Amino acid sequence: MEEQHIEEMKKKVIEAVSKCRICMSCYADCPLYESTRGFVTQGPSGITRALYYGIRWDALDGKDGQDLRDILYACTTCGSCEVRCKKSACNIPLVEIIETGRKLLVEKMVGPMPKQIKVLESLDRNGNPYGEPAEERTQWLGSIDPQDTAKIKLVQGDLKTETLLFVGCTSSYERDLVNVPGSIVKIFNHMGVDYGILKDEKCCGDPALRLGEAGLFEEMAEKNTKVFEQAEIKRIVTISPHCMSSFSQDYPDLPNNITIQHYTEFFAEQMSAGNLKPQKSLKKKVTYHDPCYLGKHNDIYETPRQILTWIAGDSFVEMEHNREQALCCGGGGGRMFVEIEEIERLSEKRVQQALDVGAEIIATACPWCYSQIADGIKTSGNEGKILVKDIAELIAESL
Amino acid sequence: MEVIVAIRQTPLLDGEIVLTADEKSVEIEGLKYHINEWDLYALEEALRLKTEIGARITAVSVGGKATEEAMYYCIAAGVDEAVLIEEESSYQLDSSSIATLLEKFTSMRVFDLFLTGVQSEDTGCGEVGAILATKLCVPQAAVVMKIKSLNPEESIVVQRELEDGFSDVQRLSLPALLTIQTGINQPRYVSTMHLRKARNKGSIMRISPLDLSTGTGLPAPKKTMKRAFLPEVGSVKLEFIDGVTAADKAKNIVDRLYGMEVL
Amino acid sequence: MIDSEQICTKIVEGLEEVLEKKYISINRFERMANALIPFPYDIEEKQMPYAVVMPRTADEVSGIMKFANKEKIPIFVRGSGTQLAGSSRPHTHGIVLNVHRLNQFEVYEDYGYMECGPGCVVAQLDDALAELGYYFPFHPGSRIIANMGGVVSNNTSAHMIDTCVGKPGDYILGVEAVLPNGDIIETGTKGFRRPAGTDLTKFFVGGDGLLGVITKIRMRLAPGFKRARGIAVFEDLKALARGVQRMYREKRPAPMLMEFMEKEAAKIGYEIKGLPEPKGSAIFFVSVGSTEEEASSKLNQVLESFQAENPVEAYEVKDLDVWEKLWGAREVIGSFLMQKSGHQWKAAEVVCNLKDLEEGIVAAKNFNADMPSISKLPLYLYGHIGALSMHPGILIPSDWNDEMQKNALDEIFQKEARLNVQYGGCGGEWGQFSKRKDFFVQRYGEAAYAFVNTIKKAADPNNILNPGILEGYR
Amino acid sequence: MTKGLILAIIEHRNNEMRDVSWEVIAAAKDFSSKFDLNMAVVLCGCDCSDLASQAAKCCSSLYCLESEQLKYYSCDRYGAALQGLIDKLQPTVIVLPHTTQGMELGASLGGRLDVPFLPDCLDLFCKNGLWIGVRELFGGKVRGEFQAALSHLVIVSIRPGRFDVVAEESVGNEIVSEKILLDSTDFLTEVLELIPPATGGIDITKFDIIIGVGRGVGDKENIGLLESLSKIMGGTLAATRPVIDMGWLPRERQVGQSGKTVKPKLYIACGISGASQHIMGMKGSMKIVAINTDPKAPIFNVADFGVIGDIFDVIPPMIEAIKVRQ
Repeated sequence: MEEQHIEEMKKKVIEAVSKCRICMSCYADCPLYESTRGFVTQGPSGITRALYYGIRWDALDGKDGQDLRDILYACTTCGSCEVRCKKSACNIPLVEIIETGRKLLVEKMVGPMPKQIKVLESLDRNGNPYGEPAEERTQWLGSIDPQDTAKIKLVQGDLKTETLLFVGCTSSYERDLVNVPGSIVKIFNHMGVDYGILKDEKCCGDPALRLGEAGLFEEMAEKNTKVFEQAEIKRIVTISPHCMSSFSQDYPDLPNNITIQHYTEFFAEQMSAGNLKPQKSLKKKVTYHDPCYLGKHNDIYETPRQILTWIAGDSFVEMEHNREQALCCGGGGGRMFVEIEEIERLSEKRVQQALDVGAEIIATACPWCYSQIADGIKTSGNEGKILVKDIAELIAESL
Repeated sequence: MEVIVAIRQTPLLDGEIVLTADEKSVEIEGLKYHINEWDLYALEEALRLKTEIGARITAVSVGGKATEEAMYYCIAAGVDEAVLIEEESSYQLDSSSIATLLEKFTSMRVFDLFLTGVQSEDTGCGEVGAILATKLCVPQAAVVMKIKSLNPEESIVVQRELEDGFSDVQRLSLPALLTIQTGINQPRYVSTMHLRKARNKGSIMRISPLDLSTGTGLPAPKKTMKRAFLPEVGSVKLEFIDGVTAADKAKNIVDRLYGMEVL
Repeated sequence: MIDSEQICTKIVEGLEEVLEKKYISINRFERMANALIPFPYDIEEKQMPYAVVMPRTADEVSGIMKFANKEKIPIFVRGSGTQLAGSSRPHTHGIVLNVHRLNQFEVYEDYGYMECGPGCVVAQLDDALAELGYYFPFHPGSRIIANMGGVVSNNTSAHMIDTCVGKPGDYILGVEAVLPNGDIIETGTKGFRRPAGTDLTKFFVGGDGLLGVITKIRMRLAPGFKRARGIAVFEDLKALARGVQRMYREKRPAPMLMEFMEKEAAKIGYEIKGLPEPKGSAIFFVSVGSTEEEASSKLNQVLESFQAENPVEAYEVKDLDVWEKLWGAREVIGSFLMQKSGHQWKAAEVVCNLKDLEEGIVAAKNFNADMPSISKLPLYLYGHIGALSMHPGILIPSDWNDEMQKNALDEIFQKEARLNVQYGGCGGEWGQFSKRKDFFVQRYGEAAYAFVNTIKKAADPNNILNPGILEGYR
Repeated sequence: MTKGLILAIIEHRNNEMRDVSWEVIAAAKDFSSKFDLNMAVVLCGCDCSDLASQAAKCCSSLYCLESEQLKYYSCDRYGAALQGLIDKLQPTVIVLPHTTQGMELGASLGGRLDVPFLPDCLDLFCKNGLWIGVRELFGGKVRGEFQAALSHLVIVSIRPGRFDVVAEESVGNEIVSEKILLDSTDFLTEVLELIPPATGGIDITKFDIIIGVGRGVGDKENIGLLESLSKIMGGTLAATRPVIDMGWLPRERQVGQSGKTVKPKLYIACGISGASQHIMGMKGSMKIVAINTDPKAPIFNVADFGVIGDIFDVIPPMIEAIKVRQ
């Protein structure tokens, strides 16, 4: 018998998976199944059943352990399978089972994928998954409009702020995304919001949890929670849906008087309250890609569309697969840090779906979706035909 | 089967290297430490033997208080016993002193296989394994990239990585010592929970160098660093390509190479 | 573990010239995953495949079959694995031939037909053809994932009422198939007039996967229908049955779809969809015609028959939202009950003749009454009553161990066989063999069963292709 | 006081003398004149008379220890054989190349004779009777002067590629070859086979232009960028050990101590910090361009041209510039 928490995880998986009726409906919506060779273990009930038998056969070590690891870590955790299973089958918590499997393999020292180990080490050492130095976290401020940076309150030590803009690692370090935090800062200043940015902001810890390193996530969550309490923060506005999802769903003891909002929620609120009015309307045809961690994981489908309708009116067009049916960009669940063979790249399929409705701009609201789609535009040779924009950029451009 | 693996903590290489005031050595205060990369592969190879043939693993290191962290890492990773030969000024010890301490320690126990990393990231001497094997009068093989076969209590067959793509295969009778090359395996990830459990419940066997009956305190070093200096960068023939932006520099270097008909 | 190491490597080496190595998997979990079927009791050791191969062309399938024949290694063909008579689970060690990559799809409007591979997904084809204004004859419950190879091999009607649109096989002009010995043949025609006399298509369409691997299906492009929708609620099941009998006896035009929900089932469905509680068992049906008017007039003729059995209510549903809710009610019962109870849904397929429908529907209602291990389990009755087909659905606890689950399944198939023999009907959705072989022998006799075995033996002397389906298994 | 002796141990493999042997003889010559020492060279092996005569052309006295047991190098056999000669000749300094063989042999001889060993030295000098070796620390970012403890004998291994190859001069070649028979009971190792490098795959040593890929490339996906640069230049890709260990490029493209040695017309080092093991394999290139963000990276010690910048910013415009010229 192994340690208690490992046995508990095993029991939880066996119980949850044995309720699955193997009706295979989840394969109809799984982006992994659609974009890879189409093996059965590249689809939801195949992955969860592989974990089930991995436990039943006690095959979590050695070669079998590595095969199971490769199966479990290919999933983008987008949640499309859960949407389908809830609607037409047994409502099995498939993503939760897969992530429990990852935690199990990490505790058995089989997970994560070799390439993802340096991500966890960097999270621990530098407070971001990219191996960038922690002290360069706010370097992006140097490359945006100086008038905007002047108004930013850099929160440090015992400085307080009611509203915190949580920038996130990708927006802080990814050079060709600098326009996203830049736009948000411009909008905040335009509205005269009193807000701050943490000088030594550290990753929210989401990648650690998605990769199954629950212990590291707990430590990171604890540290961040102390920082938020110390700065007496009442509202956290995040740029990435992953940070928002992590704070609101995974942080164990974040004080409940702190409101957690993705920036689209905050701006939509401000727009309907009249504090934020787009001046120039967007002429180009724009469509919207629902980030999985905004839509499927947190049911935020309409707010971003409200903003886009305010800005673009009826030149905002809907793709065939939207809201709960939106196709995943392939970046979630740790997939940004490891290369999974794609026969048809998800990001390219999504770009094609946008072109099919005549869109000239694909708007989204997640840095990972942004980079994946930007990549998809390049590799599918559609540069010049279509652009990817973050909703924040569109709002800023409309002021 | 008893396997001993020697571990050393080396400073993390990224960032600025600063010399001490007397320019006698490198300033190690404030540097972050981690387990020497080669030793991580040696540790993983030992743990592989544990899972595959149930070998009993002892991790041993010569170091000060900071090295406890490495010992807890080994315990978390799954070694059966973690031994720390406590010496606060271990950074001043040279390879032969460390080898002598390890020899005194190892001769007090029974072992079948002793694993070390080929060399350490900071000093890069690659001596400890060879000196130790010679003093213990056991066969040794350096730069091992594969354990081909193992007949416990009898012999081990290894493949060694040589220059220019050559390699050779040697059989060594046990007990034997191997120095392990990077890339032999894929070191595991040790989770925070395991580390936390190791720190709370794990126990490190501490030995003072004096108990190792080396007579008068620490063994005399065979070599000591008298002076450290930062090499002036660039060979005499180096010319930095100028240019404001990266694109300018790119264009200039291409022009130079075409100018010299190298392209 | 079986000492399959050498066999697996032999397979990989043997097939290296046949298809790309990356589509040959001997990964232990992938092999298990290709033995998954909707009866989730554990896979037995002997059912563990040696390897999984995913061919892309008929030639590759042929190469695989030839290799399998030479090495005497069984081949189990797999599409989505959702067939409800358990045909997709391998019965012994062997190679699983997964047709997922055989998914070419081309519409030749100038020829008036379309061609698709066995790996195409039913719903995707259905939607694509509907967009072009064509009718698609396959409408199984698992349409969003079911593969063409499976539905064609079973010739499954599911919701589609035979008396209106015939069997789906009627729309298939011909197929390309790989015989068990690896030969590739083509059957049928490119025209609309199908062969008189010997037409080998019938050996594969509804062939239960016994005589060959379908690698291409050619299907006629039939014009789409306009639809009219109706509902009728009857006090009790007998009245409902009499309504249907009257529809046929009074020579009314048969509807394309005619579903029913017994009161208990309907109550749940209506509740979930926020509809007022039904005052009895309900029938929803769709009549079709080339124009709205024609569809509506056909519908009303059927309603006239129903009126005669004084239903609680019977009317044409004009409001699409109400219809979506009514039709949706039927689809959510299964998932709602499973999620509430945490148990798993298993249904039988009881098919009656017209004369005894009144008695048959009651027998279906009390389906599990006299069956030892399932009599106390909750039962909900629904089905395609227009085709005289009824699904008594039972919730089997998922924490029952394998043996108890198998017993429950056995009893369901045994009772189903007994009723179908009694009323002379037969399953029209899930094929004739595997878990339902006993019915075939009881219904058609040993001679008929022997006859099928003779054909199988002739076509597949080494019994390489899908062994176990014809033999049937518990 | 008779003059001291410096004894050079040379290496051969697969019946060919290794380049480092000529370098170590050159170093020994240099040290013998600088520190007024006699010089001798020793070669161990079996039926290696032609190798001995080759070596004898460049040194005045050569010892050749021959025995079937010395056919292949193994630490205990070579150690035992050399110990006899060392006791006899009582050298002051033993010098050998810092190769996989040299580092093991030097350290074990040091352990066996309980004398200091200065591994991987860039230079050697003597200050009032104490030998001092200049060595690299922290991957070449720092250098240290290591003083050996006072001892009748010091063993030194020298960094390959550090000394130029000795020129041949027909010196009076006195070859002392001894057939020796070692007591095989104390041999606990046995060399089963020597495996030559895998044939097949690309032979990067044949290319005039080589693009070196280092850890700085960041991820396997980015190698495509360097691939297009090497294609447009008609060159090929090579890589440092970490890139090979991570499986981003096949083993046959590894340049360095445990990989291949290349001497192309042009070597462009992209994102390579310049670990000694890598520099050893490419420093012989005619022209070396190094692209790195860190101006202090050791790679610049061997480069002709240095471009300070991120390879993702420098290489695309380079490709454009070349396209324009073609």
